Formats: sequence, C-alpha cells, structure tokens
Amino acid sequence: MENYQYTIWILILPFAAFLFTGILSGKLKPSLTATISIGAIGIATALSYLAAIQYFFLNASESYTAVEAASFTWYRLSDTLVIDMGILIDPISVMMLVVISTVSFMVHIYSTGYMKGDDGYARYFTFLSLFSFAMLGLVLATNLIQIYVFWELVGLSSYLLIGHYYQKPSAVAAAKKAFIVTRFADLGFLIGILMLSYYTGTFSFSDITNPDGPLITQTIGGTFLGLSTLTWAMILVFMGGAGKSAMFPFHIWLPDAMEGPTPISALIHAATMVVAGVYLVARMFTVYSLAAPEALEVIAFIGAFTSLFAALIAITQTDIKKILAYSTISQIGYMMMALGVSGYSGEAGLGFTASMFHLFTHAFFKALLFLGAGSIIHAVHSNEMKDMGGLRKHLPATHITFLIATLAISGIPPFSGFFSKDEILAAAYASNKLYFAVEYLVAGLTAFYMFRLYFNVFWGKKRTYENIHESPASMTIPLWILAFGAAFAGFLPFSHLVTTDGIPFDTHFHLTIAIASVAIALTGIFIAAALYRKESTRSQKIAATLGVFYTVTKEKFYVDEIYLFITKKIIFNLISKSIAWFDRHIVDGFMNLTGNTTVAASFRIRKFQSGNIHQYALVFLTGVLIATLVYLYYYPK
Amino acid sequence: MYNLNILLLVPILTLAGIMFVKDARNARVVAAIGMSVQLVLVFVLLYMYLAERNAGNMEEVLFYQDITWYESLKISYTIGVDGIAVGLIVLTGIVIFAGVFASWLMKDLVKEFFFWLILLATGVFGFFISLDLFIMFVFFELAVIPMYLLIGIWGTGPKEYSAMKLTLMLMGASAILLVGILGIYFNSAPDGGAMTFNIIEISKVNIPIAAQRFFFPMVFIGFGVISALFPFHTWSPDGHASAPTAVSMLHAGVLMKLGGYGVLKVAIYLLPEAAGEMATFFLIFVAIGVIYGALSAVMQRDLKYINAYSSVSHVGLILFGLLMLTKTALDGAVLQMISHGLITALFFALIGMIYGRTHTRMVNEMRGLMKVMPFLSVAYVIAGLASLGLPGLSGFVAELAIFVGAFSHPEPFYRVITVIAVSSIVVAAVYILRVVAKMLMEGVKDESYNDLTDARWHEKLSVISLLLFIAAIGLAPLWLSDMIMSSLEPIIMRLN
Amino acid sequence: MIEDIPLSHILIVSTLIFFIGVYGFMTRKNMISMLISVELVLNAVNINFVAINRYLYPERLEGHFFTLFVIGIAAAEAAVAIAIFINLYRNIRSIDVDEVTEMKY
Amino acid sequence: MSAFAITFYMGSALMLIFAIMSVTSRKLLRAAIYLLFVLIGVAVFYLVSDYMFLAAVQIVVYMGGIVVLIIFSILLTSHLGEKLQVVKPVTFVIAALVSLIGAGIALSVISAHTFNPVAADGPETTVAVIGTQLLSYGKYGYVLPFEVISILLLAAMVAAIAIAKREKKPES
Repeated sequence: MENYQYTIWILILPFAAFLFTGILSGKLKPSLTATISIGAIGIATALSYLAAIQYFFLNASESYTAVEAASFTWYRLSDTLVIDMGILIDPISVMMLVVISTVSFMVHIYSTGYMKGDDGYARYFTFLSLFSFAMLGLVLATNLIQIYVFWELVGLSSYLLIGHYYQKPSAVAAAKKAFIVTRFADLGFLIGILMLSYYTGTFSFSDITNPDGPLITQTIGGTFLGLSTLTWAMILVFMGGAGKSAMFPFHIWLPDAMEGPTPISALIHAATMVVAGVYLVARMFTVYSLAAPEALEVIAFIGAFTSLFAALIAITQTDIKKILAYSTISQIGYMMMALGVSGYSGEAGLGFTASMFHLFTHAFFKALLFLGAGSIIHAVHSNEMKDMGGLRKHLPATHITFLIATLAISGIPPFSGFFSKDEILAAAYASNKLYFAVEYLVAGLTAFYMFRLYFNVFWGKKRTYENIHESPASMTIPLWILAFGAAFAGFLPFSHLVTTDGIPFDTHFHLTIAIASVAIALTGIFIAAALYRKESTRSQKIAATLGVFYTVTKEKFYVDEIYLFITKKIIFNLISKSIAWFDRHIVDGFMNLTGNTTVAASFRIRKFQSGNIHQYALVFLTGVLIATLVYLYYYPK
Repeated sequence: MYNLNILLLVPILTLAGIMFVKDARNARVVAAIGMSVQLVLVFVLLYMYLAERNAGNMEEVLFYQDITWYESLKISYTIGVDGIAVGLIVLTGIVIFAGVFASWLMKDLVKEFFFWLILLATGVFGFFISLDLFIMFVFFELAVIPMYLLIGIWGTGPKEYSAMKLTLMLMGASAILLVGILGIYFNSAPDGGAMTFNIIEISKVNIPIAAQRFFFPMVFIGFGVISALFPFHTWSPDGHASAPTAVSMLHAGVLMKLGGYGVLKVAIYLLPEAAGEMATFFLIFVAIGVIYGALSAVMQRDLKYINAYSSVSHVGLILFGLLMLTKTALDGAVLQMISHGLITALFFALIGMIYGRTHTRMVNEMRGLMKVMPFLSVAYVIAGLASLGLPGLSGFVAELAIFVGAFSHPEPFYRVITVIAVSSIVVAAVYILRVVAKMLMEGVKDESYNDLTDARWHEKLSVISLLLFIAAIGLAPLWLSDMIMSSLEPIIMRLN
Repeated sequence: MIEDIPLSHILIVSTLIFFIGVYGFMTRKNMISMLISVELVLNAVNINFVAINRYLYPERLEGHFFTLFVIGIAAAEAAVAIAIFINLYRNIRSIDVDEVTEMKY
Repeated sequence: MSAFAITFYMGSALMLIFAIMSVTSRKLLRAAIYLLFVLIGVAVFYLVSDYMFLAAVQIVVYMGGIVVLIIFSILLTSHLGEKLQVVKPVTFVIAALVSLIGAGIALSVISAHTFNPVAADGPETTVAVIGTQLLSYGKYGYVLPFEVISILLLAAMVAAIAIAKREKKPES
C-alpha cells in the first residue's frame, strides 16, 4: 500500500494560510499576505505533482484503485450514518489536483502583478487561499457530505471573489446572483444526497459507487413519473452539478460573474470551480452508468444543448470576458455531453476519458485565455472589443500565448484541444449521431467566435493607445507556463490514466473524425479572418441581414429576463409580498382582533360598574327580590 | 461533583450586587463580572459533564439533587442536567455574556436594566436545570415576565404595544401550558400511588393514551408559542423590533429555545404515544411556518423584522426536527437550538451596534457600511453565512442533521414535507444576501456615514465570543452531537 | 298595652317604612337625602328587631342589643358619610351622586 | 279597640306619612325634620315595648346626634330654600315599582305567617342589666360585638377627622 499521508498537507496549507491571513487581516503587510498565500499554494502544488507522479507512474499494479489517504470522523448523524472528512486518491482526483494546484499557483503569481495597488490586495489573497483550500477539498472528498461541504465553500469563495470590487453595484449584484443561482441548484443536490443516503444508509463514495454494491445491483425505492427513485436522485445530484457548471438553465450567473477580477475568472470561472459539476458526475459515474442510464441521457442532452446554445450567444457578444464565459459554458457542455454518451468500462468508456481529458486541457487553455484577456484589459483598461484592435504589436507575449490558446480551443493540431475534442467527437459519434452533429457544428462555431475575438483584439483596426505597455513579468511568466501546458498537454496518454473503472485501455486515432473536425475548425477560422482581420463593415451587414436572430442571440435568448420575471415579479412581488401582507394583516390582524375584542368587551362590561349608585341599588334590590321569590317558590313554608 | 445550584447562585449574587452599587454606571461592571464568572462556571460544567460521561457514568441525568419543597403537592426542587441541557446552558452562558457587553453603553436606568436582564437569565438557567415540572414552569415564567418591562421601558418604536402583545401571547400560552402540566401531574400515577411533578419519575410510567391525546396539544402549543409556532408567531417580529439589543439577543437566542426544549423534554418525552400520533398534524403547521417565515423575511425592510421572520423560519426548523421523532432529527433540532441561538444573538447584537451608529434599521437607507465599519460588516456577513447554512459554521451541521433525520422517516409524506422545508435554505440565501448587498456593499450613500466608527472593545468582545462558538461548532461538531445524541437515548426508547 | 297590637301590624308598618326608605334611596340625587333614606331603612330594621324580640323571645335581649349596635354603627356611618360629603362639597361644590365621577374607572 | 291601639295606629299612620314626606320633600332641611319625626315615632315604639334604655339611646344618638349632624351638614352644603334636583321620571316609576313589589312580597309573607307571641315577662331592661350583659362573656353576653363596635367607632372617628380635615394648600 502506498503512503499518501502527505496529501493532507495539500489541504492544511492553504487553509492555514487563509486562517492566518484572515484573522490577522489589517495587521499584516499586503505583500506578506500574498507571500504566505503563494508559499502555501506553491508547496501544495509540489505535493500534488508528487502525488500524481506517485499514483500514476510509480504504481506497480495494472489498474488504478482508489486509496483513502486519510479519514477521520467529523460528525455522526446516527449510529450507522457517519460523516468522515478524508482524502480520496483516485485517477480523477489526482488529475484534478494537478489541474487545480497548477492553475491556482499560476493565478496567484499572476495576481501579484494584476492586482498591484488594489485596495483589497490582502483580502484578495486571503480569499484565494480559501478558494484553493475549498476546491482541493472538493476533489479529494471521500463522501457526498464532504463534497457538499466544500461545494458550498467554493461557492462562498466564488461569491466573495466575484464581489471583490464591492463598491461597484454590478459586481455586488453579480456575486449575489451567482450565489443564489448555485444555491438553488444545490438544493437539488442536497435533496439528491438525502435520497441517496436514505436508500443506501451511507454517504461514502466507495460504498455508493461500488459496482457490486446494493445501490447498483438492487432496485430500490419505487418509481415516480416512470423513472426510478434512484434516477430521480441522480438527476437531482446532477442539478447541483449543472448549477456549479453553469449548464442551461442555470448558466445565467457565469457571464455576470465576469465582474470579478480577471484572474478569478481564469481560476474559478474557467478552469476549476465550474468544472466541479463535471467532476461530480464523473465521481458518481458508476451509479449513473450502471443504475441510472436515464439520468445520463438527461446529462447528455443538457450538455449538448448547452454547448450549442452558449456557442451561439458567444458569437454575438462584444465584451471579451463575456465571450470567454460563454465559451466556457459551451466547452463544459462538451464535457457533460461526453459523460452522458459514455458507457462503462473499456473502450465504451471513451466518453468518460475524453471528458476528463477535455477538462484537463480546457483548464490550461481557458485559464490562459482569461489570463491573456486580463493582460489585455490591464493594458487598455476596458473589456469591450471596440476599444481594442491591433494589439499584437503592443503586447507581443500576450499575443503569442493567446494565439496558442485560441488554436488549442479551436481544435487545431498539435495543440492540446485537438486531441481531447477529437476523443469527445469520436465518443459522440459512436453513441449518438445527433449529438455528434451538434458538437461538430459547435466545434466550427467555437473556432469562429474565438478567432473573431482574436482578430478583433490583435488585428483589425489600428488604434493609438496612451502609455500602453506589455504586462510585467509576474504576469507573462504564468502565461508562458500555461501556454506550454495548452500546447503539449494533449500528448498525455489519458486513456491509460483516467478511465471509468481504473483499468487502462488504448484509444484509436479516428482519422476521419480528426480530419473532419480540423476542416470545420479551419472553416470557422477563415470566415473569422475574412470578416475581422481587416477593419470592415461586412460583419455588421451580416448581422443586419440576420435581423431578429441576431438580436435574440445578442440578448442571450432573454433567459435573464425570464428569470428576472419569475423571481422579481412572481416570487418576490406575488408570493412574498402577499405572504408578508397576509402575516401583518390576517394572522397578526387576528391576534390584534382578539385583543381589541377583549378591550371592546371590557368597555361594554364596564357599564355595569357605572358608579351610578341608583343603578346599583336597583340591580341589587331586583336581585334580592328575585332571590326571595325563588326561595319562596321552592320552599313555601 | 458539580453543584448546579451555583448556576443560580451567581446570577442572584450579581443581582444583589447590582442593587447595592452606588453609581449606576458601575452596574454594568458588576453584571459583566457576574456573567463572566457564570461563563467560566458554565464551561466547568461542560468539562465536568464530559468527564463524568467519559468516566462511564451513564445515568440519565447527572448532578442530580432533590429537595422537597411542598410535600403535600409533591413539588420538589429537583435539578439535574443531561447533555441537551448542558448544551443549552452553555448557549445561555455565552449569549448573556455577549448580551451584557452589547449593552455596555446603555444610558437610561442602567441599574434597573441590568437587574431585569440578569433576572431573566436566572430564569433561563433555572429552567434548563430543573427536572420538576412545577419548578420548571416557575422558572419559565420568571424568564418571560422581565421581558415585558425590558421591552416596555427600554424598547424603541411602539414598545408598549409590542411588549403587551408579546406578554399577552406568551402568558396565554403559559396558561394552556399550565393546564397541560397539571394534566400530566394528575395522570402521573395511572396505577394508583403518588402523583409527581418529577420528570424522571413520570418518564417511568405510561400515561393513559386518552390523557396523552388531550394534553399533548396543550403542552406542545404552550411551549410552541414561545418558539414562534405558526400561526402564533406574530409577537416575535414586533417584540424583537421593539426590544433593546441585549433583550433581542437573549429572547431570540435563548428564550425561543425554551419552547423547543420544553417540547422535547415534556411534550415528547412524557407523552410519546400522542406525539407519535399528532406529529403529522402539527408538522404541517411547522412546515408552513418554516417556508412562510423565510418568504416573509424576503419582503421586510427593517433589519430586525428580517431577522425576526428568519427566526420564525429557523426556529420552525427546530420544531420540525423535533416532530420528526427520529434520533438524527432530534439531534439536529437540539443542535439547531444551540446554533440558531448563537447566530441570531450575533445578528441582533450587530443590528443593535449598527443601529447605534446609523440610527436607522431600514436596509435601503444604509449603504456601503463595509467601508466605514469593516469589523461589524464582516461579522454581519459571517452571521449571514452561518444563518444560510454555510458549511464550516454551526448552522449547516444542525440543518443537515435535521434534514437527514427527517428524510430518513419511513413515511413518504414526511419526505415530501422535508423537501419543502429544505427549500427554505434557498430563500434564506436570498434574504440574507439581499441585505448584505444593499447594506454593506457599494459606496457610502450618506456622507455623514464616513465619520462613523467601527466596533469598540466591548462590542468586539461580544461579537467575537459568539463568532468563536459558531465556528467551533461548525468546524468540529462531533463532540457536541455525541453529547446530545447520548442524552437522546431515553427519549428514543420512550418513542419506540 | 303593646300586647293588644298584633305583631304582624307592627311588621307591616316597619316593612312600609323600609320600602319608603328604599324608594327614597333610589329617587334622591342629593347624598344627604340618600343618607336620610338609609336612616329610615335602618330604623325599619330596628323596629323589626325590637318587635320580634319583644313578642317572640321576651326572655332574651338579643334584638335589643342588635338594635343598640345598629344605632351605634349608624352613628359612625353618618359621621363618616357626612365627613365625606363636606369634603366633597369643598372640592367640587356639589354633593350630587352624579357629579362625583372623579374616581370612576 | 283600646285607646292604646287607636293611638298606636294613628301614630303609625303619622310615621308613615312623615316617612313618605321625608323622602319626597324637595326641601332638604324639611326632609331632615320629617326624618326627625319618624325617629321620634320609633323611640315611642321602643318606649311602649318597655325598652327604656333603647328609647333613650334612640333619642340621644339619633335625634341628638345624627339628625343634628345631618342638619349641620345640610346647612354647610346647601343654601336655604334650594330645591333638590330630581331624577328622571322613569327612575321614579321604576323605584316606585320595585318598592311596591318588594313591599308586596314582604307583606304577603308576613300575612301568610302566623306568629305565636309568647306572653312572658322579659328581664328587666335597666341600665345595670344591659351594662352587665354587654360586658359579659358568658351566655347572652355581648362583649365581642361590643369590642368590635368600639373599634369600629374609633376607626370611624379617625376616618371622619381625616376626611374632613382641610388639606393645607401646597404653597405655590
């Protein structure tokens, strides 16, 4: 048995950094805070790589088995239902460790340059440490409750970091929106957990996802609306994942979340947190695949739909971060779809492997794109494409790295995106031709909108900028490192490392699909080049001819408005307001009525105590007379 | 061996000290010293309790004392604690400690204020240690009645109205409760023999089912009203809004828990069969209250009203957990009592401190407080996060246990109602983040706010003492839940 | 002498005086005249006591003593009542029952 | 019918007439005087019943004390010749009705009942006998009521003084 005891420090270090800098906030120098945070995540990164090398390459056995590196009882719900906090080492968690720690470390370094001079510099790094801790804890979770705990914590750090510029109303609103939307999705997750724990009596992944476990081999619970209870539970769990991963219809928070500092968008809203949903589905994949295939179909459908939907919106956006945000949504849709079409074990599990692979490569190139965008924004102080153009001369390092990332996301060989996307398309092709068609189209759209962005920013019209300069080394070095990853991560033999059941298999290179996908990507690139490389009005003309379609896409299919209508108009104004009114006027009114009736009755009764002595005498005497008569009637003599 | 009487003795000595100080300003010092001593004693109790349990003492209650007080009616001064009571005593100790420091700057009638405040706390401590129904009732009233004066004299807004409403509703409930308690007393010897008020004694007999059916609703509603049971919750928003800071803290933090504790130890423990039969009926009201309170909070503008309605919702979860009658849910309910006590006390303390500076409690009149008073704002955010059930803070563990316990009930109806109750956590996120966003974030709206100061030392002490325990329970819930769980054993035995 | 008169006749007289007193009490507003009515009532009662004592239980003196006490109490009552009247008159210049509302409710 | 009886009935009739006049007279002083006449009638009744001491007390306390007190207070609180206010007519009717019904009931009871007078001579009602019995605590002793009434009288005295005492106006 290998010893992974040291992995506990991957969690402890960032948390200690968070606590230390958080409690002493205001007492420490901001630069010291940053140093502590970077040191913590740096060591954690080293340990993560160590764990990955040990797990994947120093492993003697044929297959990869899950190892619980640490575990202690955190909370006891009943004699049998115990919640542990522990560390689970298995292929996907180790893979995620590498992704998270690398990107997080890069973002930490990048941020020292990007956030320089910001008021909340120390606070920013404190929260970054919290996020790193939470995200690493999430992927290392051994059970559902642990994952939920860290799930919420990443949500919190996301909230805090989106709201970093808390003096800006739009940032505050975006943070609130992100938290509440994901919270609503988490409601489904929580109910799903409750259902699973009710049927299995455990939260532990090793029990739940055991292919020979009772959950999978036996049919449990009744059926509801034609689907088994387990399927519903798994759909609800996916609902949580969909919220975090911004799948339709919960995608609305992600574009708004771009209000946060750009490195945050790179780390949280591109590379790590938003793929937590994918990770969750992958974590529970055994159950999905073997016991709840209907739920998997739902996932595939939503993934495919979202990837197309988001890609369409991305085409029309003008804010560079928003384009990248929709691109992220679209790419995560890819991953979800791949999971959804995947089978279990062996080559049938290609979708799973491809999804994880894409998650891996996507983390590099999307983080790179965001950091590059951050570098651009740092230089021109604007998010809007219309304020940019011809930047390739001014920002050479940014330009080159950005181009690498753009090529990677478009699926041009030999960059990493090509390999992972190719596997996804192959998996889709093997399973469902319709999904393949959709994803194929999306691949073209992706290439188009990414190059539209690229050309608009780095080519296009020449502009003059006031004291523009390339970003400092603290920002460009992470760019180069990530660019290296984005370029060459595709050569990793992923199917030998990450599979559904831990047993490696060989993938075949699908030449036809590869050629076809490169072809459509190139088509997209050429169209983009034709429209945007030189300044021209052709694009506006096309937009005008598309008319209402263009408007609808530009307005993001009015999903935000629908949400706003439901929440503001229906829930707040209609339900909440009427309940508040009901409480004040009916319930409380009833209580007041009781009180007032008593008072009124006492006023009435008070008349008997009038203080009018004549009346008293009269009543008294009448009473005496009646009493006498009664007495005489009953006791005559 | 720990003598529980000391928990009453210290507050009483403090009361005497307050009465005899010359300078009214020194009353707060006396109160602070007294309550600090009390806090230490409370922790000594906790330590001694855990030590006894670890030493293998599995008595149902520890530190038991029984002094006959009124022979012919079998009323005796019976005291003793189990894990549940210890948890709630710790809560009370912390909240009253924080409350004294939160009202450090009280100006009018200082002596009288602290006198009534400590008297109220005395009643609460007495309530939690007593094992005799009659004595328990006496302490219950002792805790409720000072509230009238505290709100009526030191309150704000329509204080007389609120104080009267609160007192009348609670007194009305007490009247029902008294009937229920007497009903239990007169049925405490179904096979002949001596009737008794002693809870431990009564728990050994089976009260006839007809009597249980008759008296369970009385005891439940009697205790339920102080826990803001829908539809008898309307005293809570008005009362909290009018009450001075420390009183709101104590009331929402501790007094509302008396109801939950009473329901558990009297209604469920002594009348288990009726509890089993009628739980479904009351559960409907409780579940309505949970959602209803949360939705009402969304539309409120006054911070205290928001919090009061949120308390209706969260305390509703306590009753919800209790009525589920499963061990996990009961455990969660008790944890929720402690957790909500701390969180809501923190909320009211912060609201009081913010109000003391801005002189308004209207959310939309404030903006950008984060910039001017970072300490209070951060504490407010943490309180909010704890309240919406963020893991790592106490609210989460309590709510999780309630939901898991409720969901593990075999009846499908219970699971449906649990799902409804769970959805309140989303609404909680909405109303809490709304306040955080509107009040704390963005730029300062009113120029004069720039001159406001952050928390002073006594305010920090008050806030930190509460925050510390919220985090402690949230991060390491095991010892507390085990302590409660082992004490739930006799109740579970009775329920089966 | 008195034995010639039947007891019932004496009782009739006292009854009539009693109810005349009651009537006066109820129809008078002036407190002093109400006091006068009360005195009538008391005297009617006294007559009853004495007459019954004299006719039915001549060997004892209970009625006699009761009358004595009633007279004593009547004196005390009248003294206090009149003290109150005078004080009232000083304060509100009236001794009508309807005017004395200061301490009502 | 003996002369005594005739005198008695005429006296009774006069008492009743004076009683009625004392409760109906609109002049307060006159009402008091009519009351005096009724009281004299009562005293005479005591006299013929052989209760000398009682008659004396009646005259001394009632006529000499109470009526004088009443007259004084009348003089203090009202002007001479002032007519009394009357209550509402409906009150008259009700009061008369109630009184008449009450009288009717009482009279019917009296007439329905047969009394059996005992013809025996009672104890002497000299002051000495009365005094002894009043202070005796044996059978037919009245020392307890005596003490009680003493305390009552004392209390009444104090009360009367306290009430009638003119309060010192606070110096403004």
